[in-house]
Amino acid sequence: MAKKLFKGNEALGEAAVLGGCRFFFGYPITPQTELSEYLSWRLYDVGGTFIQSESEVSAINMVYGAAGAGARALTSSSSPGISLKQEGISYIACAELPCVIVNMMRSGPGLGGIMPSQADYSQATKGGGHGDYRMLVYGPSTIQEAVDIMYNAFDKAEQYRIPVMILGDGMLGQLMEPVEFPPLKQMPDPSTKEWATTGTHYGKDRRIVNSLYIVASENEAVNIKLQAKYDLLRKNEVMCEEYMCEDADIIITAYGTVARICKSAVKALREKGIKTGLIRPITLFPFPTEVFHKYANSDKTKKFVTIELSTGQYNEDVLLSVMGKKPVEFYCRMGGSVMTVEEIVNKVKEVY
Amino acid sequence: MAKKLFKGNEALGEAAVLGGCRFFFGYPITPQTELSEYLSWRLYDVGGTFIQSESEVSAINMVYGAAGAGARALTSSSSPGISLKQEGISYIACAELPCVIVNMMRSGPGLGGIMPSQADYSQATKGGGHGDYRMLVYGPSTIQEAVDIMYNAFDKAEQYRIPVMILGDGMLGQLMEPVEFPPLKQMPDPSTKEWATTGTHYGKDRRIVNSLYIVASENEAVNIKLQAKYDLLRKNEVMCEEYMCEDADIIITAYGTVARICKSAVKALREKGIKTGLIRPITLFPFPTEVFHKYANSDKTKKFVTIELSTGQYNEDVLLSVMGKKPVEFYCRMGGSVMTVEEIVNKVKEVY
Amino acid sequence: MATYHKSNMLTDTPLSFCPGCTHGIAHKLIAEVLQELGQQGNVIGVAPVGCSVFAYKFFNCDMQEAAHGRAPAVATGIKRVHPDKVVFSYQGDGDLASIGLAEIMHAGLRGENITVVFINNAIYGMTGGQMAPTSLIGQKTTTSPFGRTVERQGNPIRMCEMLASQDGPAYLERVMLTDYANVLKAKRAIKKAFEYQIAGKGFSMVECLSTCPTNWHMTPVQACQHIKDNMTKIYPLGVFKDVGGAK
Amino acid sequence: MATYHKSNMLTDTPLSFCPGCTHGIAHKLIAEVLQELGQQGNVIGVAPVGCSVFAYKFFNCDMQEAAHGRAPAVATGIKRVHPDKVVFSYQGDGDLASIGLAEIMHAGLRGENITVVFINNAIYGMTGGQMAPTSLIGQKTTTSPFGRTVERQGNPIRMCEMLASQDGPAYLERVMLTDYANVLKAKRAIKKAFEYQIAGKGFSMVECLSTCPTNWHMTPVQACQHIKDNMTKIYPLGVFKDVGGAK
Amino acid sequence: MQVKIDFERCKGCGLCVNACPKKVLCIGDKSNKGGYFVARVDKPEQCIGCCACAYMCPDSCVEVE
Amino acid sequence: MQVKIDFERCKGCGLCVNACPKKVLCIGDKSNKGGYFVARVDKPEQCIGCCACAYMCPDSCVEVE
Amino acid sequence: MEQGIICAGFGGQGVLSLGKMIVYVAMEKGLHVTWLPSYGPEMRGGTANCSVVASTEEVASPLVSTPDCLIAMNRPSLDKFINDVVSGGMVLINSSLIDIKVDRKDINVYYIPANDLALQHANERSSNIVMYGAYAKLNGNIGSMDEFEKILIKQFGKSADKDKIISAFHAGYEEIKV
Amino acid sequence: MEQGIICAGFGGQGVLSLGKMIVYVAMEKGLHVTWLPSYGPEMRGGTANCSVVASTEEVASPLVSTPDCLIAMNRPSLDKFINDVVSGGMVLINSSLIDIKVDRKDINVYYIPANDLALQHANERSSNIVMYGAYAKLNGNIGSMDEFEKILIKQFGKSADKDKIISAFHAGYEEIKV
Ligand SMILES: Cc1ncc(C[n+]2csc(CCOP(=O)(O)OP(=O)(O)O)c2C)c(N)n1
Ligand SMILES: Cc1ncc(C[n+]2csc(CCOP(=O)(O)OP(=O)(O)O)c2C)c(N)n1
Ligand code: SF4
Ligand code: SF4
Ligand code: SF4
Ligand code: SF4
Ligand code: SF4
Ligand code: SF4
Ligand SMILES: [Mg+2]
Ligand SMILES: [Mg+2]
Repeated sequence: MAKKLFKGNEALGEAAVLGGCRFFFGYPITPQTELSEYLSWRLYDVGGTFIQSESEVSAINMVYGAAGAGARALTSSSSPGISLKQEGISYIACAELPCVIVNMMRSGPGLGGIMPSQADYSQATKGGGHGDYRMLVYGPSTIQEAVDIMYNAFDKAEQYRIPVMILGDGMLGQLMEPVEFPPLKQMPDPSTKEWATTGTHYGKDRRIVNSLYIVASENEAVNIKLQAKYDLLRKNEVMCEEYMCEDADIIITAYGTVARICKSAVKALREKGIKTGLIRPITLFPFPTEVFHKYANSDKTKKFVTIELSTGQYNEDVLLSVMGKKPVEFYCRMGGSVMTVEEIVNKVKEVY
Repeated sequence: MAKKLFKGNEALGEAAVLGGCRFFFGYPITPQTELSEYLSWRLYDVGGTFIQSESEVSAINMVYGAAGAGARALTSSSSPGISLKQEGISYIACAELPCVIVNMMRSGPGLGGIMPSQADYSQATKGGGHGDYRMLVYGPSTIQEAVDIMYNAFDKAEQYRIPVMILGDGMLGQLMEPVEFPPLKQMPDPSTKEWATTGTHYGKDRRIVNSLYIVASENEAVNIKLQAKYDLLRKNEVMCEEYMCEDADIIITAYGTVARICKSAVKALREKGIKTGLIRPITLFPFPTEVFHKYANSDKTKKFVTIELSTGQYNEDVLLSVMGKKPVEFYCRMGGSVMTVEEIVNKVKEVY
Repeated sequence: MATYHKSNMLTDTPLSFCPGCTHGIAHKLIAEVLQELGQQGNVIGVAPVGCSVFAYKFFNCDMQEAAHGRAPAVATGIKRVHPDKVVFSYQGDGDLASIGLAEIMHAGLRGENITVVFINNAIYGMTGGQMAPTSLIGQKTTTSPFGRTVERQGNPIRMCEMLASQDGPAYLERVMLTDYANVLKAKRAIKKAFEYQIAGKGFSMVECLSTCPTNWHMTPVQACQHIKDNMTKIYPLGVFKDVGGAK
Repeated sequence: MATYHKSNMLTDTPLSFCPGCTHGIAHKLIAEVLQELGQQGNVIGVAPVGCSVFAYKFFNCDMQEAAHGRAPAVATGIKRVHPDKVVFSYQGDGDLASIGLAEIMHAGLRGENITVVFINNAIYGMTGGQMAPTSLIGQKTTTSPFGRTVERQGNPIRMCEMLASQDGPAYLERVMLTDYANVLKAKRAIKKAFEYQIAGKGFSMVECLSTCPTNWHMTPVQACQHIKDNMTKIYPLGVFKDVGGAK
Repeated sequence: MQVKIDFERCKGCGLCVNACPKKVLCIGDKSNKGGYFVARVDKPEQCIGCCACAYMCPDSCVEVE
Repeated sequence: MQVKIDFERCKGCGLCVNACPKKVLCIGDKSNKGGYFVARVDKPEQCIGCCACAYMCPDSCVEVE
Repeated sequence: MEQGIICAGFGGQGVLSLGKMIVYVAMEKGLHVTWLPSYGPEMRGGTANCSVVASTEEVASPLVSTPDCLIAMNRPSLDKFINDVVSGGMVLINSSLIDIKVDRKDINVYYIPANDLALQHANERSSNIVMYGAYAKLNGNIGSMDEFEKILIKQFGKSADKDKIISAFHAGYEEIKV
Repeated sequence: MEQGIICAGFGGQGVLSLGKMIVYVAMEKGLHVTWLPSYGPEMRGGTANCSVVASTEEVASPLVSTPDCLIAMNRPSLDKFINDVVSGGMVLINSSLIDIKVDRKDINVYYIPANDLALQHANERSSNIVMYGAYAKLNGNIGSMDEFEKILIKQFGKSADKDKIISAFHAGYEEIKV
């Protein structure tokens, strides 16, 4: 199939539709609005439903309702809007509903700015909402990768009955790149889901979507079940790109669009004779701890350098994976400022 | 002064008033409602204002307004309600407004239960809201300690212009213990704050409470400023109890009410001849990393054992502090179930 | 002479309400109406956070538990997936008129084809008797310990009136669950609301003035009388909107 | 013959609005009124999220920037701390009628003694032209690309009517910023709203029908005409509540 | 006409007693497992089968047949 | 009577032009730093000082004296 | 010395205030104390209970998982907690409502017809006071009879039923023959 | 080969579509491409710009911080980016609106009176097309004149002004004398 030039936000919208999504509930916010604008007509094409909800809080709860009813439902927002969804996400996680949430991060805190940021990393991977829950979190770095992830996101979400988050930033959302789209999938019939409230049940086999467990032992049992699911994700769903790491003295690590800049830096550094590699997690939860272990335990690797658009949120997971076995250097930009290739090259040269 | 038997929630309310708080905005939720019920009459006694807001979202934004106007404003909630406040907290942090937020954690995720939990640890310490911000987070373990912390919380909040969070759980909130109260402080006059919107300004020296920085370099500058403040907190505000650690082979670590149970376990274990100690962080951010360093580097300490009512949220900070220098064992209960002294004793015996 | 049996749209699980709480009456009216309309196996309900948080245990159909105040959003999500199913939400006054005000109003404005049963008991029952947006002037609650005043706590909210001020809702009625005659009226209103949904007429809501003997500190019988004597003055009964034959 | 000078309650910073956007007219009316009422050095304003997000740069007084939709809550917090100061919020239709609906309604119900200037331009200007809750039926926006229909996107929301359905608000008027005569009327309404606040009468709101030439894809002059021809049909001008002499 | 009250379900609230136009019912002196003093059919012969009691019972413990 | 337009502040929206009952104003052919073609006082002698232009200018760039 | 107590019964039987009164006695005595109720909707119509700890040292854990003393006011409460009582501990049973006997041999069980005695001396609602009296008799280390009575008077001094309540207390006290 | 381009000007001057057309040409050529606009309220009335990268390899960073080629349609844009252009890079300047000369000696600067040529051949709004023509002449490695023209026709084939637009393109193309 021929590649088409697509804006990230719109490509994600298209990929959602192709991946079987038929319901979108969302509220406008820069820099992700094009996603919903795109779906506002595209979903009608395929007989789907688009609702611009009155708020992000409402959107995530509409997703809860639709997902609980067995549909493939998507919502999308950017940082402040995602903060408002934290309660709802926690509910969805506990009720074990599959859905997909896009966060095109912008700089914060507060109203902040609209430029690229990665400062919602902890929120996404460690639970910005209350309670012990996780999402399956992806941090794609190209539009093609975002499309491929989105295309399969609902399958993953349904396989594990878990909310999936796709974590991008304004750069990914606004960027245009040529992209190839996979074929259209239909949304599975809700009635094939043995837990969904399809309204056809009465009496004993009726279905309940719930997160209330007033008896501590029952609530604990639910948590144990959730943790088992998260362990399964850790085992089966880790995705990570290792780029020129085998012979590298220094391994840069970054995710998302920042990792693209790092890739340029790796090339530039190798041209200068500094053997550099890149570890780029594609899943942020589950985190590719094993990959880091491998290089942390290798004699070749001298140092890691974390590069991120936040003040060490991502680096915490790097540190927890490297666990003191090798030094981990750190470089970040904040507030919507994005590092250049040169900055990264200089940082690596400095610590080399 | 004679000690009075006080319920944790009410003691916190009283301590807030004594500490100069004159504004409360909140929405009922178990298990913290007594705090607001108490203040609904107590604040009138001292000429203060109590508003039961229409929601938690509204409450945190009323706090934003009142704090920005120079007042000492408090809000209080429990897990799901705190999730709803994440956007507002991020705004407050960025606008550098002093205020105090109480979270009497309950078990989650979702609606969950109302029994004790510590599963909002990451949310509180690593930013459940968007962007790179922190709060000064306390995890008191007795009502007296909670009172003392609350009494000074507004001073700290104003000193650093930062939101302070007091993280407790239903056990702390519902518990009655004898407590001694310090004397009544008055709320400082808003006009003494050189940044507060008191409405008296016109023209050049007018004051703006804001978190919007559309130019990336300006937004980055704000973030750099915030990070410098957080470093200052790390330097000056760490509080931690070390209990029988000097000669301990095994150091248990826990915070809040759980640490009380651990203290009983330490006693029981020492009676059994197992030299055990306890590191109990009182500030959760800033985290007492140095204290852990000290024992992680000591030959005496063989092992750490983390005990928490969540699935390793607190343990991450322990691991980041111990950094692989000593093994860290882990034991948790979830979903409102609370470990007994015996469970902890057994866990320690098992790993000893 | 009539007969009366528990509706088969209620499960056998004993209700979790306090003795004499008319939440229970509202529950059974809904169940009876759904049974009479032959909707067994055709319904999805949404439970709120409030004393009726366990509604999913009691209604004999598919149920979803919503976050506090968000039942209309949850019901919207469900209804859009299953437009041919009967979808209802059951909400208290804190849930619907306080934290969830935006959700209910926008569901109404969208003319969302769902039925809402709104239990106005002028109090936060579940959390132990705090002021509700519907609490009466003068009412003492745990957060208006000196009695609600307009100056301090503002005015009671009137949801039927508020929704009636907008286009969207198809049917709005306020009833009370205080005595046999009024309970029968309430049942007719609830039935009409569901009938409108089934006919695709759009958003319908029945506001039920309901008791909270526990937090009003009254006997169940006194509590019913209190509604008649005092609550109806602020919350007059009646139909506030009825599109009738129109869609 | 009159003279006209820029109000000293506006700063010299050039406004950030598009050419011909009547947000600018609303800004200067507020500034002029506050100047005429001699309130320099006695005002705290609250800016919303929307095209007027930079309002804090333009009003020559203490200002707080609120989270999207929460300006009434922020203003409440401020007013309770400084009851003797004039506190106002300035909000768009997405901000006030969509995400912030609960906040504005409850501020109104509390009779919060603040003044709200509500800019109804039937669109989300700031984010690039998405549907607002106030968008007209038939209106094409980037999220109602085939034109808004009642079936798909629901009914336009009428805020003056909604607030007027409740006790609490002291003064509610809808005006339009389309021509000299109406701008003068708007100014009188805004003045009255602030006067009510100063007199302690409670909540006042002026809804201004305002243009968005950019996202309506019209010239500024066409946009003004569109308000007169079309918007006023759904949003009739007038006073919706006026407690007059009463407190 | 027969009125039956579910002994264990009843919470002794008295709404049925109050609703009955014929004073057929009363609150008894026996408490159930929940600790409630359960309503009792005192004068079955007076019952006219109007179902007021049943309709008013919040806990659906009254059956009329 | 004098009408003055702030050249750099003006955005050339034409609302003043439209508002003037005497057609005193027009959009000129000079653009300012912002790239806008600025309104211009075309027939100052016709001005009756009604201030309609000034009131309608969203950017407060018209002064009437 | 540290004693962990659980008072449990129906909501309305006054188990929470029973626990609180014991706390006050211990507090007056200079002991460290904590009082922790069960809370939340669980209380609605159902059962209520509280954990009380009285100790010569600072109280570490306020949660009583293995009580030294259980006061069970109704059957569900007895069933719920009886197996947790420590060996050698004591159990006070409201035999007016609980018609079974405990078959654990390693604990001391006392049967007090609290509702009957309450009705006899005061009113239905005073069954907790009877139990309070019984507890007082058994726990001289927490306080003397006078000290228990003092707290009672503090609580009910202004009540019209003051004398009846004190009489119920004594009835409970006397019911225990040691 | 990798070229990073920044197109910048007032909102309304069509700099975003200019960048997009260059991308299409490069794409047809089989190059890897990215296009990244400035976005958000910054665009309102103010300036707009986009980063374009065309490369024989996969594009790593789509953010052009040091452009190989700058197309400046107005003065603020020139001021903003001129110092970032790499040594040896090229700058295309709309001399109809920019009346200054660039004093950097290490770069190749071309002055194109884009507005004047646009008015002459088509209309005011076509100044970006003139610049597109000029860019085409200078960047044979991205595409031939025909390839650039093909994309133009794809975009405007259905426009009533099609011929005028093509003529504006050629005017820009011819304006560059190499
Ligand atoms: C986000 C959130 N806030 C607060 C609560 C606590 N809460 C539970 S129910 C309730 C109010 C219940 O009142 P109402 O809706 O009137 O129902 P009722 O109990 O009176 O039937 C509150 C505030 C919650 N569970 N979640
Ligand atoms: C929580 C949150 N959601 C969404 C946004 C994005 N946003 C900014 S302004 C706006 C709407 C603006 O529309 P309106 O209030 O009508 O103001 P206008 O721009 O039309 O004047 C939105 C959705 C945000 N900043 N924060
Ligand atoms: S608290 Fe009130 S509303 Fe809730 S169940 Fe009890 S009586 Fe009913
Ligand atoms: S986008 Fe619309 S509302 Fe916003 S400034 Fe421009 S014209 Fe005004
Ligand atoms: S059916 Fe009617 S008459 Fe018979 S007991 Fe019930 S209320 Fe009384
Ligand atoms: S109404 Fe029902 S619950 Fe109440 S007393 Fe009568 S039978 Fe019992
Ligand atoms: S003052 Fe009146 S007449 Fe003079 S230019 Fe302005 S609008 Fe025209
Ligand atoms: S109204 Fe103001 S901005 Fe518009 S053209 Fe006239 S002077 Fe310029
Ligand atoms: Mg209620
Ligand atoms: Mg708008």
